[in-house]
Amino acid sequence: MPEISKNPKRLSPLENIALPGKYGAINNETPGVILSVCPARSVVSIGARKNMEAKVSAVFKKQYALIAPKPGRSEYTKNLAVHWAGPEQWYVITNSCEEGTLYDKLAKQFSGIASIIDQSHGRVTIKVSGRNACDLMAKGTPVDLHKNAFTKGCCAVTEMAHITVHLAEIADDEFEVSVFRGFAESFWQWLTEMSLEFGYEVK
Amino acid sequence: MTGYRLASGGLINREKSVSFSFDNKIYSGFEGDTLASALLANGVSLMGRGFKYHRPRGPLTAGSAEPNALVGVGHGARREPNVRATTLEISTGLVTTSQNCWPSLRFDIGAMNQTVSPFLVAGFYYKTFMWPKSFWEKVYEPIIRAAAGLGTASHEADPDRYEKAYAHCEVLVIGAGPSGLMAALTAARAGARVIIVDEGARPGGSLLFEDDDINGVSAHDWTDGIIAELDKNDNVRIFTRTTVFGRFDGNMFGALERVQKHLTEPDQDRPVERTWRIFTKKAVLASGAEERPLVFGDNDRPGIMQASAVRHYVKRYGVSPGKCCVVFTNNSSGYRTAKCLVDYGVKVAAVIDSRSNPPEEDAGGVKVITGAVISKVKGSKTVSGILVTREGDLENIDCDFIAMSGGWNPNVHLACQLGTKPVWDETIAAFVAPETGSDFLSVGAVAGRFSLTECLKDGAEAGAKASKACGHKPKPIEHFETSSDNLFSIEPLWNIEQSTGKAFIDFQNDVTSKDVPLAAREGYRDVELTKRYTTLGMATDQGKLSNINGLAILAGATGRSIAQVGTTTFRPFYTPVSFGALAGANRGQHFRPVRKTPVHNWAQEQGAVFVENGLWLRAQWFPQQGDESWFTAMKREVKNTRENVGVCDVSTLGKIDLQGPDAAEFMNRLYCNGFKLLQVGKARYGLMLREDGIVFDDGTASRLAEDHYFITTTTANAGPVMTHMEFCHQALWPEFDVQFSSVSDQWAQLAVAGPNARKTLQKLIAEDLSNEAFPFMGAQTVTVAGSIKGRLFRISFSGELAYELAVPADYGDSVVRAIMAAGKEFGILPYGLEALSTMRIEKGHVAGGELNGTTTAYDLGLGKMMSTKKDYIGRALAAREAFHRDGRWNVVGLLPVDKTQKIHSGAHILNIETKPSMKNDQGYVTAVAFSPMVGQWIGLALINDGTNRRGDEVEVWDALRDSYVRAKICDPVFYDKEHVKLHA
Amino acid sequence: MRINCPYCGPRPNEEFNVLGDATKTRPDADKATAQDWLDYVYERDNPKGRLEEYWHHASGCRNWLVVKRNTVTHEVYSVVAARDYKKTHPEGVKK
Amino acid sequence: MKYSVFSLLKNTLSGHRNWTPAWREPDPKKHYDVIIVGGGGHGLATAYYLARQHGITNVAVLEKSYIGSGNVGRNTTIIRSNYLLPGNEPFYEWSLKLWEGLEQDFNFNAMVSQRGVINLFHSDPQRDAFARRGNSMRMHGVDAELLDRDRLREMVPYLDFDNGRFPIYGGLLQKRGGTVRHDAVAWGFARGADMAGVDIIQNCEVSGFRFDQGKVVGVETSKGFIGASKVGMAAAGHSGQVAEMAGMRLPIESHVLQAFVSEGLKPYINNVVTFGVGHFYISQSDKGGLVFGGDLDGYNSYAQRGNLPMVEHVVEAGIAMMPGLSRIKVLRSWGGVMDMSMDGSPIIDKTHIDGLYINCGWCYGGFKATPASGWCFAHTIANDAPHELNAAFRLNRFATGDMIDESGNGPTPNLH
Ligand SMILES: Cc1cc2nc3c(=O)[nH]c(=O)nc-3n(C[C@H](O)[C@H](O)[C@H](O)COP(=O)(O)OP(=O)(O)OC[C@H]3O[C@@H](n4cnc5c(N)ncnc54)[C@H](O)[C@@H]3O)c2cc1C
Ligand SMILES: NC(=O)c1ccc[n+]([C@@H]2O[C@H](COP(=O)([O-])OP(=O)(O)OC[C@H]3O[C@@H](n4cnc5c(N)ncnc54)[C@H](O)[C@@H]3O)[C@@H](O)[C@H]2O)c1
Ligand SMILES: Cc1cc2nc3c(=O)[nH]c(=O)nc-3n(C[C@H](O)[C@H](O)[C@H](O)COP(=O)(O)O)c2cc1C
Ligand SMILES: [Zn+2]
Repeated sequence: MPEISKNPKRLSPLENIALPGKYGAINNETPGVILSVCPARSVVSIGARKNMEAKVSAVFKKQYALIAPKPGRSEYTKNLAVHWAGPEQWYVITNSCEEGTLYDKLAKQFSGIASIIDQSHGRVTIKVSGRNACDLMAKGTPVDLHKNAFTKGCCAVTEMAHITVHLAEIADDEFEVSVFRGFAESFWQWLTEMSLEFGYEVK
Repeated sequence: MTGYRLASGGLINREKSVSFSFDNKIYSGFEGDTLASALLANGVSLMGRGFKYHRPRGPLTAGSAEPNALVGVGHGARREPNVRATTLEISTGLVTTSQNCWPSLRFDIGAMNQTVSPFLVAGFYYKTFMWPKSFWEKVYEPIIRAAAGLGTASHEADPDRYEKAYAHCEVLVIGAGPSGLMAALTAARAGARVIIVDEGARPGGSLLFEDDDINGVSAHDWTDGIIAELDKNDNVRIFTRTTVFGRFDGNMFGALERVQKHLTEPDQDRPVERTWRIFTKKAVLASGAEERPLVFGDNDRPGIMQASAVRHYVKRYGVSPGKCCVVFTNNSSGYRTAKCLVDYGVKVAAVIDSRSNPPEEDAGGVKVITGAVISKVKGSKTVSGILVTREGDLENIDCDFIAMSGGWNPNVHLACQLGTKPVWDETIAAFVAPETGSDFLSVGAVAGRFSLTECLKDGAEAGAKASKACGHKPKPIEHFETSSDNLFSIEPLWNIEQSTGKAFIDFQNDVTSKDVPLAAREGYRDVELTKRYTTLGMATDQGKLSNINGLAILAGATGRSIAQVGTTTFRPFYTPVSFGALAGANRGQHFRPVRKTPVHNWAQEQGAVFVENGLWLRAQWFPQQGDESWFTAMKREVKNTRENVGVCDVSTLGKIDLQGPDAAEFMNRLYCNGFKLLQVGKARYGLMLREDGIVFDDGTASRLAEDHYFITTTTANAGPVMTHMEFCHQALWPEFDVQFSSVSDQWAQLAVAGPNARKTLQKLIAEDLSNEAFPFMGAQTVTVAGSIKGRLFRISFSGELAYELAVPADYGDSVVRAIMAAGKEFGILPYGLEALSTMRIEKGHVAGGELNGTTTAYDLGLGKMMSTKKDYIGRALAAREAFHRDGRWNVVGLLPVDKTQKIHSGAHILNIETKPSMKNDQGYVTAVAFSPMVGQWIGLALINDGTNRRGDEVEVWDALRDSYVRAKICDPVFYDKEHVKLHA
Repeated sequence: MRINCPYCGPRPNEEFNVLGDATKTRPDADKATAQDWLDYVYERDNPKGRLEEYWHHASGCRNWLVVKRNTVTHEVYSVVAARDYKKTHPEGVKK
Repeated sequence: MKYSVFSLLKNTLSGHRNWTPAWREPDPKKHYDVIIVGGGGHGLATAYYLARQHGITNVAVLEKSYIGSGNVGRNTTIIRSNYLLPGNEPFYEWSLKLWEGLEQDFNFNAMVSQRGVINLFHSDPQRDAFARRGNSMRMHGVDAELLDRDRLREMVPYLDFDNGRFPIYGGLLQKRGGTVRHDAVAWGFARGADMAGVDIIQNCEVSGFRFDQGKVVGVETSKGFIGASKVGMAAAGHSGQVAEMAGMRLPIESHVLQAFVSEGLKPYINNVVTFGVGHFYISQSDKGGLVFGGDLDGYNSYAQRGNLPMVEHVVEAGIAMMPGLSRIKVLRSWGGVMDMSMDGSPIIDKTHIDGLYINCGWCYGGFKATPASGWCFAHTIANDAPHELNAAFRLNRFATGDMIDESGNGPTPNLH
């Protein structure tokens, strides 16, 4: 039997597209925006069964010592990010990408109280940081990103450049934007064009 | 050639000269000049030609409402028509040309129209050009079209970039004149998030051309001080060269920023223009007022302009439009111009005040003639003098330019765009901004407050009120003292009947003081009808200059007051906005995003030709060396799949993961056929209807566990099906305990089809794929290539022994390559949409062509799927009479009688020897293909009573492509009728 | 227009799709007459003024909302999730 | 006074002082044989044909505002008869035929301009759908041509054939399609009807109906009660409101559609071009403005204005189709309120009430229908029975399942 390999490599749709380097109006300054494609990770969506929110929250608390995020919020632990994704629905993300382990674990932990779906390959995440990160995001989303309105720990599902995105502010002026895999290249093109005036670096 | 540059003054950089061209002649101006100010400084006042009569025109204003001095800018793909010379900032290399004239601006043949101008009254074209009938399109209309219009636009793609962005604030201030600046400052000091926007290149509004002192400092210094303070405040954003063009629902404003419009060679890293969508809690409108022209004979001559525009040129640009001025006014503001000119050493021959007893005004020592009007203007391309009439006495006065003021029109547009009408204020003879609730405050001149002190106070109060409403604590409002606070007074003068020559109301659309009464006489008395009949106010200034004069004349002609006549409707755009800016980056290839499947790169390497499907790019065929066209490629791909094995990317199918205790019941409600009894590990073909009983979508759904289904939809309907399911769950049956998500992008899905499909896949998949272990319609989890967890479905669109293998998307590329490697010995080849489509037609499987949104399950031959045992979406209305009427169309096969003939989809069906007519129409061809297996063209068609007419011959009637083919109605399954291969 | 999504906060209308009258209830399959179905699927009050209608936050949380809105002024009075609306209006809105 | 070059000449000599009103402004009479509610294109055309075709001249058209204030005065002026379904095609073709002789008929130059209407397609399935439509037209004896890329390029070379997101495959051309000067249609019909004796009464809003023993006897209006033997409703956009006064509910929602005009330009585009995938259509007016439009805003509305997202959407589609538009400036946008019906097709029918007739549901395609709609509605009112041409436009078609759904989008009005 031909084996691809014991640890098959995941191929990002931005491979050979997001090429490291400095672009746009850099003018001897530091780039206004830094873009990097997050390495393959594990993403699992959790949807609480009917009337099971409390139980789901309890599992989050017990297993991960975090509160199930409220609408528009994210919670972070050392290894995990949990984003609100809809009513009684969350994305759980870890950087480890060992195939299926997160899914299997959650499926067990939430068995009978939530539906668990593996989305690890369905989304591509780009990290956006730098002093113009906010200005860049504001070219796409109608969400108010002002310090008083959207800060570290906030997240939103919204639209940029006709593409639905999940946007999370992971640190001050540092965002993660996730899009469905098939849109990744188009989104990247838009993002980089919008970054030109700030000067940007792809890392 | 009368205008000239003053020795000093102006907010221009005299150190930096800028050269530019107008009509191929090179001129020079200074940094800070507009095209109009620079041309005037060079003695050029003729800048355009009128629309209808081609009369010579010069600038009337110094701002964005300019109706006359419109020019073409640039060339080639960057050519831009109808640019206002009065706002166009010059930069080195700027190329401009005049418009609407031939052969040249000075000698324009079109000016002959003036000789027939008595015919060309409002609406003349509605009464003529009707005979002979055929002449309209062949003769009259082309002439009218060539004569009409203003500038010439490019057809080439624009090389420049445009962007859009969102902005948010608590207080949006529109206009950075004294009122707006105070509003912004007060709100900012209170701690509010403020955005202040001004269309000018620099903030200051009217303070840029007025002399007043504010609290003891000059207006310029005062403005600079405030800007500096606002600039320092992190909560404030100042946008200049930015016009708020529209107000929309939810206190949302559209604004156009001209990022690089003032540069001839834009930097490609930045957009030339950017559209802002500004969301605010409170808005303060401080848009000021536009000075009104006076309506007298030949008031359109180059050299006649708004009195405030004259001040503008003198003070802002250090340019005098001429050597000797006459001021013509009916209100106090004309005097300001006289005084200003005197201060700058420009001669003023007289102030002509139409008021008999005007209040005392400071005319700077110039002779004032009261109770007088201009009754004649001398000169045609320039002004050489005037005739003044006072109580029947005539007086000649020499002058080479005229500053006129008919009063002020507040720029109420944004206050009125949501439908509230402006309010007539008799004391200033103007419509002022109405109150439209606490979210939107109008201040300063736009609200009818014309004294500077009032404007400052008004702005400050609004800033305080708005910031307070947002939860901030504004400081008490300071006291203002200004050097000029004489009251504004006006005595309206709408039409100067004593004067000779055409008196223009709307300069750009060439509407005269005669046209409006004519419209009224002919019954077009409603202000909206007058507008439409005469085109008054429909030009690029949208009536900013002309409307009130027009309304007043209409009021006079119809015996109504101006307030009774009312205004026409205010609508976006405040000033015109380019297509480019409104589209932003969504242009060309980026009009809409592209979706690429996980195996796109692989397909590309195979040389695939892609086609658009929804937003996806899908491989259409895979040309190989020697292929002449898609046709040969398709035939090879079909044959190879039917004889050996093929692989096809079906990742674009919509995929939905459905779980929960009520999943089965939910499925049963969604689909017209049953899903409750489907065994775990099995797939089933399902049909969804709309609530009106028409077929919505089809696809397979598999039961992965008791409470877990995996649904696939057609590519086109992936979104709509998901939305529909969400609606059903949330709005119809929230009691169901189900959870579902789209997993379309999570899985790469590959169809492997053909007699060798099993052999190929078995090489990669650990689990037993024998017919016994994994029969037709099986669905199970498998391990691919030793390590990848995938899902395998034994389903077939091609009619072959076939599987669809889903693997996590990032592995799609490796897996398709592995499949190709595994299948090599069995002759595997990729196949594209063309082959897929041919094979589905050969098997009579319905698809997009038949699921056209008007067909029922019966029409498609799937009536038996409709369960009678349960409720489901669409059940009730599918029972309607017409759906079951005898003779209704249904899907059948079509086979040309002459095997060499081709048929087309979209052709209609006629019974043999009947005449083509809608009555005789029997249906149409929904899909065709050349079938390599049958060896001829085959088709599917929707034909009236088709199923009962198998064997009949019909005519496939395609007049559009001149093709008339006899064909036989047949069973829609053309190949492997017993479906033996499927179950192999 | 801005719709204050109960989950996502205020968002402009380009993120939504609209389906129309939300005051109707899908007829009971066992009891409904043909006319009930026609009413439900085809007939509309189409009020000039207050209207409750379904909006889908398609480019956001993907919730169906019931938006109470004025069809003349476009003023939005209230927004609730469809599933919550259903709880308070189990039989739809009687007119 | 008949309009002609000669009357224009004569009046020029007298300084245009002797023109008389294009239509009278009479006070309403006590009773009319027929009252038409709504002084839009359809209402005025109905009155015109009642008088001209059926000799019924004791007719009033009641308009709540000024005539032409509704959609007839705010549409993108496209006329064509490129319909697909048997219920529609003969009707729209008849309308086009009427347009072709209309100006001479009502003595008003409405600038009927058969510049050709091109529908672009961008894929094989779209071509097939247009071929089906074109063949329907040809079956009915109507001109239709399927243009391939090369022929299309000859006609409209400046479309984005190659670089666009949705490459252009070709187009369906109807040469006889084109544009008509919108306002002039209202004015021409008004003048024509007025000359035949019809009373056109502006600023007269109908607020109710009066019935006697199940039969209509007149209407309540802002100018008082006006008696009538028969009443026809032609209140496009407000049909639901007017029908409600008669206790009817309609398969209709009111939606706003925006339209746009650019600054004036020298001749830029010769034909009407419609860009299917992007929902965009454009032509140039005789005055030089590019007149264009797109999709509905999508929410129910009685406000004659829309919002910015749709403006952007329309303009994006415009540039995607014709990149040269980029530096042209948009002058004005406005909205119209339309009856969006449940299958995208209109209704011209009797109602369940004796003497009450209805004409509604024109969606955004009723301008081209104006003459035929008036013609058929007049016939229906005069004969108390529909004409063959509007036989399919019945109120009860939803009950029987005989929808006329050209787009196949089903009972979702904002998708038609
Ligand atoms: C932006 C836009 C673009 C369009 N483009 C096209 C196009 O290109 N081609 C095309 O064929 N069609 C187009 N249409 C559609 C077309 O304009 C309409 O279908 C058609 O005009 C409707 O018929 P009408 O002229 O009688 O309507 P209207 O002109 O709207 O007439 C209805 C009249 O009834 C009056 N009324 C309402 N209620 C009352 C009452 N209670 N009492 C008295 N009077 C009342 C109204 O004031 C109005 O004047 C477009 C529509 C819009 C809005
Ligand atoms: N005495 C008179 O005759 C007379 C009459 C009227 C006004 N005035 C004077 O004019 C001044 C009025 O002050 P103000 O602050 O109200 O108005 P302003 O005219 O000083 O400022 C208005 C500003 O708004 C900007 N603007 C207008 N519409 C805009 C839009 N849509 N987008 C962006 N910017 C826009 C203009 O470019 C301008 O800079 C006072 O000094 C007053 O005394 C005098
Ligand atoms: C075909 C057509 C061409 C138009 N051309 C212009 C124009 O050149 N200038 C203008 O200001 N408005 C133009 N309009 C828009 C009208 O001014 C007006 O906005 C529209 O008829 C709707 O009426 P309302 O804005 O009064 O509600 C045009 C409208 C139509 C239908
Ligand atoms: Zn939401």
